[in-house]
Amino acid sequence: MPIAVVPNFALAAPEIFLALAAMALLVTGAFMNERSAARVTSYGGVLALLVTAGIVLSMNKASRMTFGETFIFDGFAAFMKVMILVSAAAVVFMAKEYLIRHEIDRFEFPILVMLATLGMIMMVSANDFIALYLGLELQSLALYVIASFQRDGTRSAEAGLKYFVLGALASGMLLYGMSLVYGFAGTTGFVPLADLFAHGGAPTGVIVGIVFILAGLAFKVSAVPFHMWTPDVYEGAPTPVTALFAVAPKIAAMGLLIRVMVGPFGDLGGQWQQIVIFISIASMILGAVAAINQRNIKRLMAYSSIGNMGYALIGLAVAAEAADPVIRADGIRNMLIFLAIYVFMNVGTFAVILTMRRGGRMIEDIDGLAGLSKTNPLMALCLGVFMFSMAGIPPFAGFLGKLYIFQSAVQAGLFPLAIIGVLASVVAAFYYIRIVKVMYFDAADEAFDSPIGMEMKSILVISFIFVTFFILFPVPLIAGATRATASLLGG
Amino acid sequence: MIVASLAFYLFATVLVAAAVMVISAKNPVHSVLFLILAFFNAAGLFVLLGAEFLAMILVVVYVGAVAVLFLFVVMMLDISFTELRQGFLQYLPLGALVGIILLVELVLVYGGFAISPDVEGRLAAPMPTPDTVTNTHAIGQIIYTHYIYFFQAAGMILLVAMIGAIVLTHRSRGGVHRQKIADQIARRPSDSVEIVKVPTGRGI
Amino acid sequence: MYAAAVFLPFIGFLISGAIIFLRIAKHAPQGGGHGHGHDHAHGAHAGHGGHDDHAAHGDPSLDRAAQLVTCGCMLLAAIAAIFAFTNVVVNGNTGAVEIFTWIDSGTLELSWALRGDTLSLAMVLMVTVVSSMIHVYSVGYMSHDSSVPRFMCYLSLFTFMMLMLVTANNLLQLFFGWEGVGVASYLLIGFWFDRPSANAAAMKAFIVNRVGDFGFALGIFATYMLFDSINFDTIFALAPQKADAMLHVFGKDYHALTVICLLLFVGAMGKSAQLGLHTWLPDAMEGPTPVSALIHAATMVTAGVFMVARCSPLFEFSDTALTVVTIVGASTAIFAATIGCVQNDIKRVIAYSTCSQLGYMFFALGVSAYSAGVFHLITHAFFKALLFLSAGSVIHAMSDEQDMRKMGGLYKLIPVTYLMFWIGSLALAGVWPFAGYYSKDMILEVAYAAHTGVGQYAYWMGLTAAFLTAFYSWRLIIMTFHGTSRADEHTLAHVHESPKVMLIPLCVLALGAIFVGFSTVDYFVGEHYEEFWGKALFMLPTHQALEHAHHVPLWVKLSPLVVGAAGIALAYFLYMFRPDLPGKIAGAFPAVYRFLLNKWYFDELYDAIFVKPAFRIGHALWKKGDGAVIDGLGPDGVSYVIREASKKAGVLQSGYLYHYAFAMLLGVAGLITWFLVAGK
Amino acid sequence: MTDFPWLSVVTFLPLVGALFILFFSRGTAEQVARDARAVALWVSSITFLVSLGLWVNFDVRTSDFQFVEKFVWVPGLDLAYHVGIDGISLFFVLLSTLLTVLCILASWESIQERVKEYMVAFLILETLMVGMFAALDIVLFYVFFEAVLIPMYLIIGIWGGPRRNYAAFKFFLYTLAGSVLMLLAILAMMYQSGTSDMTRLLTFDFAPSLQTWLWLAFFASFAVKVPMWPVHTWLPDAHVEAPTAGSVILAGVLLKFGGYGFLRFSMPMFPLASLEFTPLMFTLSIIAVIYTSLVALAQEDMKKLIAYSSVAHMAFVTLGAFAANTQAVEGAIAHMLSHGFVSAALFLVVGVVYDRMHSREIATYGGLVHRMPKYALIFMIFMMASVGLPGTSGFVGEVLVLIGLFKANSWVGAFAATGLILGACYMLYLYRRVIFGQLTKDNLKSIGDLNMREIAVFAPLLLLVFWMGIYPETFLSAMHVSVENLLERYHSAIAAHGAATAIAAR
Amino acid sequence: MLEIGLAHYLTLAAILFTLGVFGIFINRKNVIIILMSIELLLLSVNINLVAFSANLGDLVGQVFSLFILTVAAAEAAIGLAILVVYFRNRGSIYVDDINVMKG
Repeated sequence: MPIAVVPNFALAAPEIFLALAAMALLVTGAFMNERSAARVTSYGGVLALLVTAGIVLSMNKASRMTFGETFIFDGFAAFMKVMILVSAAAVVFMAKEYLIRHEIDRFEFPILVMLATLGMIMMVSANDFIALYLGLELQSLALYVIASFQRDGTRSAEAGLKYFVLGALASGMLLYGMSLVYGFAGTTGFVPLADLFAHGGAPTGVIVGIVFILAGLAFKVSAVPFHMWTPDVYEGAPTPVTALFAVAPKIAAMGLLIRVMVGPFGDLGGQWQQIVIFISIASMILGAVAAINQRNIKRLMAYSSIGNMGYALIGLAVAAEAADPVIRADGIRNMLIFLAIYVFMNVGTFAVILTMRRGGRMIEDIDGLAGLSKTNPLMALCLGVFMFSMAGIPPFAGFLGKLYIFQSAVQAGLFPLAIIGVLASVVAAFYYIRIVKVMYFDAADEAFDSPIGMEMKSILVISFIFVTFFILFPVPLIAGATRATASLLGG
Repeated sequence: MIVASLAFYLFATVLVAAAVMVISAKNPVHSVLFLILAFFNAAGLFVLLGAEFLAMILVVVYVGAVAVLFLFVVMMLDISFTELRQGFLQYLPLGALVGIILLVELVLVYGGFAISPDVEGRLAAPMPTPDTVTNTHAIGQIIYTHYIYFFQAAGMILLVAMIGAIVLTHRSRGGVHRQKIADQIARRPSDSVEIVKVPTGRGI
Repeated sequence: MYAAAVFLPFIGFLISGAIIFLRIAKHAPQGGGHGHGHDHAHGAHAGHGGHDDHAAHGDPSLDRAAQLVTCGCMLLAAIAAIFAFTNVVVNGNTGAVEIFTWIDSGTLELSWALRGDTLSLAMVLMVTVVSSMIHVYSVGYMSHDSSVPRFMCYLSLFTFMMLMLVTANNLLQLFFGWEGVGVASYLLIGFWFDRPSANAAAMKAFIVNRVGDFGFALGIFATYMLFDSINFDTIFALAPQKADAMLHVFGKDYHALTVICLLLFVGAMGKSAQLGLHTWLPDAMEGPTPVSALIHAATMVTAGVFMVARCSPLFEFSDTALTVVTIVGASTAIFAATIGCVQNDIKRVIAYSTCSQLGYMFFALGVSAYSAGVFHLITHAFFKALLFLSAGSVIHAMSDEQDMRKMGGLYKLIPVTYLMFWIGSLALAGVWPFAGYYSKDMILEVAYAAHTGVGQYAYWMGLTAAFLTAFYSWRLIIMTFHGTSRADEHTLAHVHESPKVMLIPLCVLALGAIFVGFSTVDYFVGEHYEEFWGKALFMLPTHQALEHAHHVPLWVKLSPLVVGAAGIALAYFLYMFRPDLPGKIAGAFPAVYRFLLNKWYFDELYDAIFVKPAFRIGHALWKKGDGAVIDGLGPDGVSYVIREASKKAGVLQSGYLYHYAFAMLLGVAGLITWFLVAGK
Repeated sequence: MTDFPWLSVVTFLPLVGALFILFFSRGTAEQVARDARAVALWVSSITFLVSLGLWVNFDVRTSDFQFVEKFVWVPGLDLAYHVGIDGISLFFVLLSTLLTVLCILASWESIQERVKEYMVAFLILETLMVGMFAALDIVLFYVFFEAVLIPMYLIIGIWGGPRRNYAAFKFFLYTLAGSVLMLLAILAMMYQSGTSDMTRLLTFDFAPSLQTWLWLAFFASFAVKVPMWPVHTWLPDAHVEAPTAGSVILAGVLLKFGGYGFLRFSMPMFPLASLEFTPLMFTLSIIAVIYTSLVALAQEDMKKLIAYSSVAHMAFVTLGAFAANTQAVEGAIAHMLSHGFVSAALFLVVGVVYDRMHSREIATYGGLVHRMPKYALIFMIFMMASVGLPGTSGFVGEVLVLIGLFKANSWVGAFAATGLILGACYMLYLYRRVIFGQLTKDNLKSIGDLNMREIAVFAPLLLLVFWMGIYPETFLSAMHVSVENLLERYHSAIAAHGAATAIAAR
Repeated sequence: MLEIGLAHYLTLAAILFTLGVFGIFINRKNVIIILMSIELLLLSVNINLVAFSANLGDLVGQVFSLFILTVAAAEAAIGLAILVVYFRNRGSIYVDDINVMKG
């Protein structure tokens, strides 16, 4: 084998920068006094994440590979990376106040988030199973740690433990699937795999491998039946961590899922489409139904994200239908739009959840929101808008997200999926508007602690503006998603 | 050939038996010891397959570090093993059924094993002949060049593991006096010395 | 002139309506208790109606103003009507007045317009004259009531609606008036809204009428379906062409005009209280007596007769419809008369009498003698209004007592009223030369002269009814005015003759009851028939009953008189000379007596098959249908199922690691199995 | 003046007002409430006046959409902000703007809590309602159609009665469930036709088999909105719990969404399916007429009774629409307008006594005429209009529908006409129990009659009820051409299909 | 039978994999055993990969396996750390006790 030429490191510039920044902050944090270290790494982390996003944006979005075709950078990767980085930055930004109040404002937190984020952006650039696995594990290991970050809390530790055990099991399945694919195809690279399956046929072993891989990745996006960890971990983890769970890893895992399924296995769409349809339907239904009984808002958001991932998977199911390339492309594009909107709604919602504090204690009970419309009308308005948006009621952004997703389903002729999807969204609307009910209809409870931190306010305002006015200016996002899709499919 | 086959069966049998014992032993210390046994046998299989480097790593890293870590934690946690409850058999039938179905399916898949055509052309790192290059050498040759990206990524993973372990388990114990160099250097007279003007005749 | 006759009452209505609100404004309620003029006495005065002396609560000057305005408008209208009548009928001008477009949708083009033919104008004349008399009478009758303007206002409204009805130029405008008088009648029956019975009667009147209107409306729709128009001119002109047309309705082809006429006739039955839909009329006597006179004797109830006459160009082409009309009319005539013989309420007797007389009119129409029917309509208006108003005078005198069993011996105390009663009863019984004689005689003759089976049926029924009519009329007179008084002393002490403002209208109507008959008989049914009616009524040349009526055997001509006299004689015998007998007879045939006294149990029957089930079904549909079934299977059921599923999902989410891991294993195993078994 | 963006101004002026209230009201709670009321009244009044400009400038001779404005909005999906009105939608826009003014006036005193939010909700609601009727882009339509749920949900839930939660949820989820299916159908239509422009969709011929599905999906949405039996049960609950003005808007405008939808979408876009499903529509509507009338008879709650009567009345609309002839369709529109006046007025009538006694139980009342003669009169008039008395608006719509319906199917016409009887039964029964009788209940003895503000609320409705009853041409003339155009499209599509299948059969 | 082919190794790996999964959900006793089961899972994957690697004559499998070993070590470290944290909070590592959160 030839000695590899020096790889093009420039394509991995965001990863390299983020890794270096993380290590630099780690060193800084280790040598500063504890109090200020946390603040420095926090702001430094936000800055580093945003700078990384800036680097991503500034790069040439043409599809290029490096490190022996194991790493790819294209418009799709850029789109996903920006979403991941920005949402992670938002979470770190919001987390500070919470961490201080709970006396877990240790400087390692932002660094772990950065490393997790590093794993995520590596995931979406992965072009080889090994790269995929390493990115995934980097992300997962960091997340296991921050899930149990509140180490004095039983719940947090339990969340970490559950997440860890089940995550490891999922990794095992994923690896087993990869080993099968490797064994039957003789390679782990996505490019040669895509070549191999270009004619559509594949040995049974590969298909079983794909099933295992899907199962492993479905765990990461918390799709039914691999979702079981989600509610418990969401509830147990410290709230900023939950916020992170709800956004960045989901985007990364979805990105990975798209990358893997439409990349090497794109031409086997007919084989795995059924599976995606199944987990999509199961997720939508379970996400809608199981949330109804929840009293804890974090658990509720867990089920909500399960349901939303179900909707997003519709896009993947559509992408599997290779008959019409335009519809296929639309499927992925609409999924990206959906995910972007999902991120904004979730970040905003968690910003509100993070302010639910009364007498210094966090309130997680939904009934704790009672009468928020009187005690804090603007926050109630924001949360109300987010809830209506999540329920898919126009004119909020969530409606357009659902509109696009269902448009794809209808175009691809996946009517059962579409019908179950819309009906599940009606059921889900119940618990979203129940929150509105609690805020607006119920008698006022005590007011939440104030003032609210500047961080929370700014995040809240930004998400509110996005969710409310997106319908007026949807074009930039749509155009971006279109370019990302084109670059993914165009090669 | 016979020897190799016999060795395989020996290793495989012990491996499976050890694995069964790992998950069924009542005493976790025994489980760890069985795990170590399993690793040794797996290492033996690796040798049979010509992956000497991995076999060695398995013994050195796994048995030497990971398994011992397990043992260490088991001991540290100081669990009274007699109290451990037995719920083992309750879900066994259903679990076993599903497990066996899965197993049968997997084995069936292997029955249809066929390496896809033109595999040669796709191999990213064809194995050099052992005559010229040893297994360890071959791995070393690509891991630092071709797979530099993976190698670095693995480094980051280990870094996370390190940070994680420290973050989670490290505690600064109260009552232990330590030097805090940064604090000591940063100390100023005004922090510790208070000048009090005592009016005459009144005392403090 | 014509328009003035129609719209003057409307102006009266508007002004008096404004006066009501002036009064309310003046007596704006202050605190509880007696606020404004609508307050009625409680307790002792409950149910006292028109005579409770609460004038103090009214405002005399405003009351006076309302009375003046409405009466003035009515009298002017009556005068205008006379001129209009002369102008059209005598001078032969066309009186039609087009006002403005009403509804224009596709081929359905309707206008507000006044029809100017003899039928309309005769009706306008009759309505305005009778109504103006009743307005004047009401000034006296309602003088002690606390809401005089409201009463006058309603009366004017009613009159206007009635005029709209009779002047309609298309079926829908007719329907406008038709429903309009229904509402006015509803308001007037329920005028004393304190009384539960009055409210119930008002509602009943409206709803039973609506049942009739249902048929009427379907008739209109069928007409439109057949003719593509519901303007009278158009449909009457087209009717002969469509004489044999079939209409596809209710899943089959039927003879078009029969369907239309039968449906329209259902409406007429409702409004004119014909057998089956008559139940509201006796109850309607809950209204003040002038109302009974105006609406439930003279005008509104005859609208059905008018309508059938108006639609004679349609009915003529449907023998079936005419047969039905005859049978229903004849049956009603006898049926109502039987009940009239046993009733004890003075107004109810007259009400059943009205019902019976309407039956006469209908069977006259049924044998194609439209003019005879209309003739009886006009004469009946006068004498029945007279009777009602006289009864009102009696009631007025008796301090609101209506039960004849508590009267008696009044003739000396209120002689004018007594006289009026005689005149009215003579006219009703068809005694020569009173108005009723001419019309009723004519009707019986045409029925006989129709020479058909139903005609004979109608004739004999009519004859029997005539006997009964005479009987109950004199039963009424004798029980009320003769014998010893059965009233309590307090009441008796207050008995007094009515004031002039009430007596003068009585006299005017009495003149009508005497003279209208023989002065107009030639025009209505006699030799001037053709020139008088012009094209307003239509008869097929083959329908010759009217012509033949003039040539019936003498016994037929005389028989009404004979049976009338017999009825009077029997009444005298039973009530004057042997007052013990009626009770004995009733005791001898208790079943018959109860059957008659309870009005053939129609109310009970309807209550059992319509009213009660409707409420029961409504309640069941609400609680069981909506509540249990629809909500149970629908939203509530679904939400229950989802909530239960949610609980189940919560149970599955057990918190145990091994369950979660097992779920994942199941997932993978399931997906692989699915793939291996079905996926290929 | 044709360049003036009439429709956009009418649509968004209230929204501007809402934002103004939201951001510029300062001071004590009382001041804020006062300002909010004043601003809301002014804005809605001006909006109403501007909307009258639509009518004045409306050209009754053309069936084209007028006052059209179009801006591309999402190029990828080919969505546009595209609005315009024709003879069918014109009056619904006016109805919305009028009723909003009245609602604000009617809530002047009865709403004392969270006045600011209340007024904002109503103004936003007005924007959405007008936008819905004016939308010419099917997705834009859906946006407005669905967004209405939000303010209405809040109005019921915040200012509603004791069971408001149940009612608000039922309303929200029921209607949402219906409309999401419509959303799928809309997407399918866009995919089939490649456009979301309604002017083009109106002439696009969908494949017959597809039409069936699309029709059913739209039916799911509109049937719930109308509401048709058996998906009507949200309505009584929503009406009962909503505040007066909420019921007014709900009955006056929101129910019309369904009827309007049938006329605007189902009939012209899926004519074959409409024909195919006409028996279904007839059956359900007839059941509704009889069933809900009987249920209304058994009610003990005034609002519930009127709510059930609304179901029965709206069944006339669906009957009229699907009878598919000029009289019936014009009657359906006229009936919707009339119902908009009358049911709105009846809810206001209930609101008047509710404001005073805080009870909607019929048994609480009785003999009100003694203390409230003006009220009794107004109640009487609207009751009679509801019953369909000739000379009132109720009659015109009803009779036109029935006359057309009878022509289309006499059995259906006859059954529908039973509504004449049943309607009279429950309304008179209600009136009798509330207004007539002796005033025996002590707490009623000091009840006050209508004040000037209340009279001002009723006056325009009274005027309209009689105007439309006596000279309905004002309204009918504007819709003639559009209705003819609709029916032309409907019948020609059916005829063309008939011809095509006939050829195929040969 | 005596000829040891790829299938033998793969079957062995499948058995190990199944045992690993079994160990996770059949175990009621002790979380540590679950962690060890995870090691068994990864071992089975390694056997798979090495067997494939040998069979294909491709080093990638072994490299992959190497990284898996690395990650597995890191994973074990973190897993044990979390376990220690958990134990400190609850004083127990019974699997049945880990269900504070559910529903």
